[in-house]
Amino acid sequence: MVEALNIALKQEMAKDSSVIVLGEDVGKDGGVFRVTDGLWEKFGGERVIDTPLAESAIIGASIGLALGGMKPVCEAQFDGFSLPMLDQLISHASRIRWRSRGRFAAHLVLRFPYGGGIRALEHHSDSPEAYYAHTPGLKVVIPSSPYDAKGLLVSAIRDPDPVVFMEPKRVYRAIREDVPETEYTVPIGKANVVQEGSDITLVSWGAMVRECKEALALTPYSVELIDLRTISPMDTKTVIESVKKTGRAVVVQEAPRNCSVSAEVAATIQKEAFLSLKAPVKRVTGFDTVIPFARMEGFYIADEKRIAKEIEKVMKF
Amino acid sequence: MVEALNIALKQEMAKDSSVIVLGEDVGKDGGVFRVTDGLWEKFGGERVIDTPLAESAIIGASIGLALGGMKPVCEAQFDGFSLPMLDQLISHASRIRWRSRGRFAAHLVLRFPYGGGIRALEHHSDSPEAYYAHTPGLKVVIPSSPYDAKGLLVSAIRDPDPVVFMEPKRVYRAIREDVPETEYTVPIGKANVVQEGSDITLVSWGAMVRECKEALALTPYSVELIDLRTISPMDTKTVIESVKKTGRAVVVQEAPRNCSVSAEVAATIQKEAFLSLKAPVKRVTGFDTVIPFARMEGFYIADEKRIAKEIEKVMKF
Amino acid sequence: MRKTLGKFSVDYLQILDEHGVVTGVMPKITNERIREMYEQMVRARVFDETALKLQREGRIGTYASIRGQEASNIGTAFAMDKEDWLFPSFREDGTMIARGFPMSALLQYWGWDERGMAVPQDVNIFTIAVPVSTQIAHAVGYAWAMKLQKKKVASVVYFGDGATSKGDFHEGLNFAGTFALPVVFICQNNQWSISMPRSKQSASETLAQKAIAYGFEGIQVDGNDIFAVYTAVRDAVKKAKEGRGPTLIECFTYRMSDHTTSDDAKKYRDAAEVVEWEKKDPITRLRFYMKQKKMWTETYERELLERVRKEVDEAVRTYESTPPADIEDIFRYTYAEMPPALREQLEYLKRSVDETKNMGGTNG
Amino acid sequence: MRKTLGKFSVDYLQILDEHGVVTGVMPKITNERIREMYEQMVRARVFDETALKLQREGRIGTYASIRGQEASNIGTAFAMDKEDWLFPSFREDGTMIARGFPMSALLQYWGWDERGMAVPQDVNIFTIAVPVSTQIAHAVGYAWAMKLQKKKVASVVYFGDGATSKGDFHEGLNFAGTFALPVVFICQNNQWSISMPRSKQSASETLAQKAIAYGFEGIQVDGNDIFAVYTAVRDAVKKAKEGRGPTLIECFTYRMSDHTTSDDAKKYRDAAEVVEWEKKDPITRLRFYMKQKKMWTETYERELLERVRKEVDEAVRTYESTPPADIEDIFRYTYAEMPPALREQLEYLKRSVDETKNMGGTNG
Ligand SMILES: Cc1ncc(C[n+]2csc(CCOP(=O)(O)OP(=O)(O)O)c2C)c(N)n1
Ligand SMILES: Cc1ncc(C[n+]2csc(CCOP(=O)(O)OP(=O)(O)O)c2C)c(N)n1
Ligand SMILES: [Mg+2]
Ligand SMILES: [Mg+2]
Repeated sequence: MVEALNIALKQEMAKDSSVIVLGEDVGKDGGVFRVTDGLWEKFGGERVIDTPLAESAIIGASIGLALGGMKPVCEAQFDGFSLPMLDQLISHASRIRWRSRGRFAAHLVLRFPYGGGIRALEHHSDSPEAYYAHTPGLKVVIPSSPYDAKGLLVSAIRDPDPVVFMEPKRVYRAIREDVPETEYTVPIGKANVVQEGSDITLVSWGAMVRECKEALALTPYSVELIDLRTISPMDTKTVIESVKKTGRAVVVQEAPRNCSVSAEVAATIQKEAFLSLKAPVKRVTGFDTVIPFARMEGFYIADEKRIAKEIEKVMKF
Repeated sequence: MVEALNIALKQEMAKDSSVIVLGEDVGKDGGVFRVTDGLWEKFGGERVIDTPLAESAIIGASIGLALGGMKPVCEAQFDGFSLPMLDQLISHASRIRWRSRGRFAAHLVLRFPYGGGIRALEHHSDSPEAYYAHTPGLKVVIPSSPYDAKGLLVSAIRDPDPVVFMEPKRVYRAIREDVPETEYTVPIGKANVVQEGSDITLVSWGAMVRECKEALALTPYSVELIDLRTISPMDTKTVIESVKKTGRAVVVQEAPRNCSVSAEVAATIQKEAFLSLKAPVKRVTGFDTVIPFARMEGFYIADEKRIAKEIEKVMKF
Repeated sequence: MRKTLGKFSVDYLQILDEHGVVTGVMPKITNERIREMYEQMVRARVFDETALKLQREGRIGTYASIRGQEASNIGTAFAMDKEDWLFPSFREDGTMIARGFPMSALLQYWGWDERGMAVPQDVNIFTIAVPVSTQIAHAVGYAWAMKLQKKKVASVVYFGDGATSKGDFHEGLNFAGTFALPVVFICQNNQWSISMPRSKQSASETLAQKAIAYGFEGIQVDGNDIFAVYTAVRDAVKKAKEGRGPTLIECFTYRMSDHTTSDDAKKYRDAAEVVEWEKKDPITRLRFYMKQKKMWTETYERELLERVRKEVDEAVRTYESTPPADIEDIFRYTYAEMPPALREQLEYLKRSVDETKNMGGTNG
Repeated sequence: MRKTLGKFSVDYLQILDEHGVVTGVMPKITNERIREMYEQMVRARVFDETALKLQREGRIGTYASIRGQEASNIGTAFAMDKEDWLFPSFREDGTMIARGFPMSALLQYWGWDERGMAVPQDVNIFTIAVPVSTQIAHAVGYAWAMKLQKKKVASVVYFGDGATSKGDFHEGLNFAGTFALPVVFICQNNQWSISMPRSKQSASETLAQKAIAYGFEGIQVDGNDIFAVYTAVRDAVKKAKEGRGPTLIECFTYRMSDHTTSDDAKKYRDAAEVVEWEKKDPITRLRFYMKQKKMWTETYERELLERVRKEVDEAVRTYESTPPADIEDIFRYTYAEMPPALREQLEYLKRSVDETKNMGGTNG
């Protein structure tokens, strides 16, 4: 996935000279995960910019850069370090179009690696998508595969609205697949039916899609697996139609549960597919605690077995 | 409610010398809504502290103050200005007990006025409770009446965990009721059944409880009205038991809908009271936009009529 | 071994003292231009007085008065070139008006109607920033874009004394210094941040010296002296466009009114202090000067006031005759294109307004 | 009128140069104490080398080496009194060990086990802060509490050169200055913030001069000279406790290793630079001094190394023989008392682990 993202950036930068990349260590170093590797050499220090260590200013300046006609793709180094950006994101990036009645807009992308599973330090394993998804005016996009990563990042860079692009670092290198060299986009706002099925709908996004796929092998049921791809604004239609067909749903996420994206999915399903539901929508989520360090992390992040088990329970409800 | 909060602060400060108040303009000025009025005169500048204009440092220093044995009650001047505090709240206040395996704790309260309906400027009318509720380790408390405000604030000040105490500014002065002079507490973590009923459960919190109460007069049904009081960790038991009895539920909030507290309530109800549900849980919420200025705000915040109408629709489902 | 690594200093500039006496080097501006400056200051004051009156009458909402800060407001406007961009906080109505922002739109903004912030296309002003200090990064980013595009355009950003305490101030100025960006930072030090006096905001003797932390120049100017403000900002704008980096300008001025119309300064501020500053009024001062130079007569003043009042009254009429927005306006600008979920919410709201219309109550 | 409002300067302190020659005023410390300093520096180095080795062998996780920064790490530890509090960032293992933090617990922390951060009751150290600069406000708040309680206790807080760019740095130092709090701010300027050289972090000539913005003293010291570090911190701690406010100390030092074990400095850093700094090694330098003073012999060194290695090996054994945590440990410290919702989640997890035990796969 790292490579796919890298190619997307390279292609968009080559195509559109207003696209610039900025963040901590994105230049010579190529980013701590090497997503921006080679960009500095190719496009120079004016378009691939190492900034001082100040996340709030990175996003704040990106807003100004966007006003000035650039298309900044800025990076937070890790999930936990996107939090100092929340004020500028919520107070400004998400609202500038609204506040100026369409006169100004924050055409920018904030990308960052998120989630656990890489045996990282504290504040390096969080899944904060709900904070962003709760914020009107932001788009929140999370790819689950290299193919999607490339196509969605291109769409994000071209999107006139501020896009929070979260990269599941656990599958940065774990999932390998051939990605077309040629330019393509994957549309923002559309969920992906990964596998069709008739017994139960399984909804997920990001790295957990991998665990969901693995769970398919552990369950005898015909599962329809939906990868949300865009967390907000959500493609509820695809989800609802699926559940209307299957009558059952499990939502899988890595993030803590309380007021999370899975809550929105469950609340929406029960509202819109009520009469089709044969069992309550089940949420398989992280717990409402800090995600533990690597030694205990495996208990926190649901694995394919836990997912398969929950599918079974919902089927047997 | 302003007076009730003021008395709570005075009583707790008189009782426990480690309780201090800090924030912007909380001293001589008594706070922009006068919640801390008279405290500076009574307890002096060492315990009622005007700080420089820096929200992140207010909460960050409060963490340090708590470590040093104080019980800081700090203030953000408005909802929108609690956002610069998110990083310190999420990265530290909420996690310090967890990270230090119980050695350290952030015994502090962050209080701020929130919500619309006072014809305020931009960033002065937001309802950001979901950001806080999604954060494990924080407690989120919202009173709806002067009586509760006093009792809950006292509980919050005594609570060893970090409490985000959000004050519905719309009813700061709008709701008047006699509040006992004597000391009392209202427990954190317990919802309040405002009115019992048998047809439908109406769940809300904060200022919207007033609109819900008003809606009761507009509807012929027997409504059980629940005021959550504590948003997180939520008293789901009271809600679930009620819905098991009534079979129907409407959740009312002022905040935008996506990934909000109402989503959590709806998701929980459908899961835990599935077999009792006669209709989908309905959410009556703010929209996924910025809350508009006063001229249009009345369309954004649900009024008693909209609530009554939705109750009717759920009853007729 | 103990040695001195670096030495720094911070200067103060005044050109016109409070008696209207020239104490420094006058900028090279024509009398015509001085008269325009005076006129804009008067316009700002009349607008301000009108806004305060409208607020008292419930015709607009909470308003932040600029009284006493007209020189800081207007000096900057004149020091900027047409192509430069202004990033205001919420106490620069004067600057905005002088730079072409319609007064009626400003009233609309303060009058509970977000449509007032639809900045006209030919006006290089960014939306008013209410969250203190947050606009600084925007100005920095804009300047950065200009630098990258090799355009000779400067960003000029306003903020208060209280704003210097926020992290956004620090991060923004550090970015500007590091990348040598064409930004002019204007701190209107009006001595108060709501109830906090300047002395309690920071232990630094001046706010201008904070620039030392970022490796560029800071200067304090008499913020009630429009010539000093003009000179400092003009120099800074020139320097910015010549690629010589940012400047921090502390305009030492005074907030004559309450913080906003929701505030009551009597609660925390000594009335005597206000009386002292009254003597330093920026408009009176320029009038003294113009009188000496025979550029001011009672007739001129009368005609000017009359003209400006008419304009302002006209703006009030325009504001008050603006038809209300439609419901869709709440949803319209959240995204470039309205996503299905939002469209549904809009349709729901329309339905709901309809359904509840005849139930009596507060809405619709 | 243009006049100078204020003049400022920033000093540099060195006592022991890179050849071990005393170039300044030695602090008043016994030879015994100097030997303890040396010992702690050696301990820090041995711990560091061991940690790097463990990381390479997959026995601990990502680790941030302190090599080259031992003087800055240890000088401070000796300059603090028992009752003072240390607020570390993530590159002060030496300081923490010298102040009594168990090495085995540190290894546990870097070894994917949060129980390592359960700071022992009698150790006045706050948890390691990974989000850069965030610990500054905590130190400030702690110092504030001490001041309010009229206790003579100082906070000493560490951060890097990169950290000075963050808003938290600014807000924290400004609070400390405004309230004249007993805090010592120690910036370990190791010239790099991952791949960003100091020169690109800020246009300010020194980091010490940033204190001018807050109205208190900043000083740069040779951070590889333990006597300079000790002297500056000692003075600052004394000043703090005497109620004379905070100090910013920039320890001019160097990160000899990669940023962390996840980093590869070769990608962005010239090897020649590292070679240059090698000559300024803080341990070698003190050894030169001690040799001159006849405080150091080969035998002493050998015995010392042997002893320290044994201790570190013992710590590794303790760490590696620690039994795993139970599942409840994930939930236990989220709140003082586990709320019902969390208890349900715990019960669910226990059940789930049970139910899936025999399904094969990665968990349990
Ligand atoms: C981040 C933030 N915190 C708090 C407020 C509330 N508030 C509005 S203006 C103000 C004081 C600002 O003082 P200063 O920067 O000196 O500007 P002035 O109002 O004097 O022009 C405060 C605290 C705000 N708007 N934004
Ligand atoms: C807020 C935040 N942003 C980014 C990071 C990732 N990160 C870890 S250390 C570091 C560089 C820190 O440099 P410096 O302050 O000089 O300390 P040093 O590592 O050199 O000791 C960065 C960017 C972080 N930990 N916290
Ligand atoms: Mg001010
Ligand atoms: Mg460094």
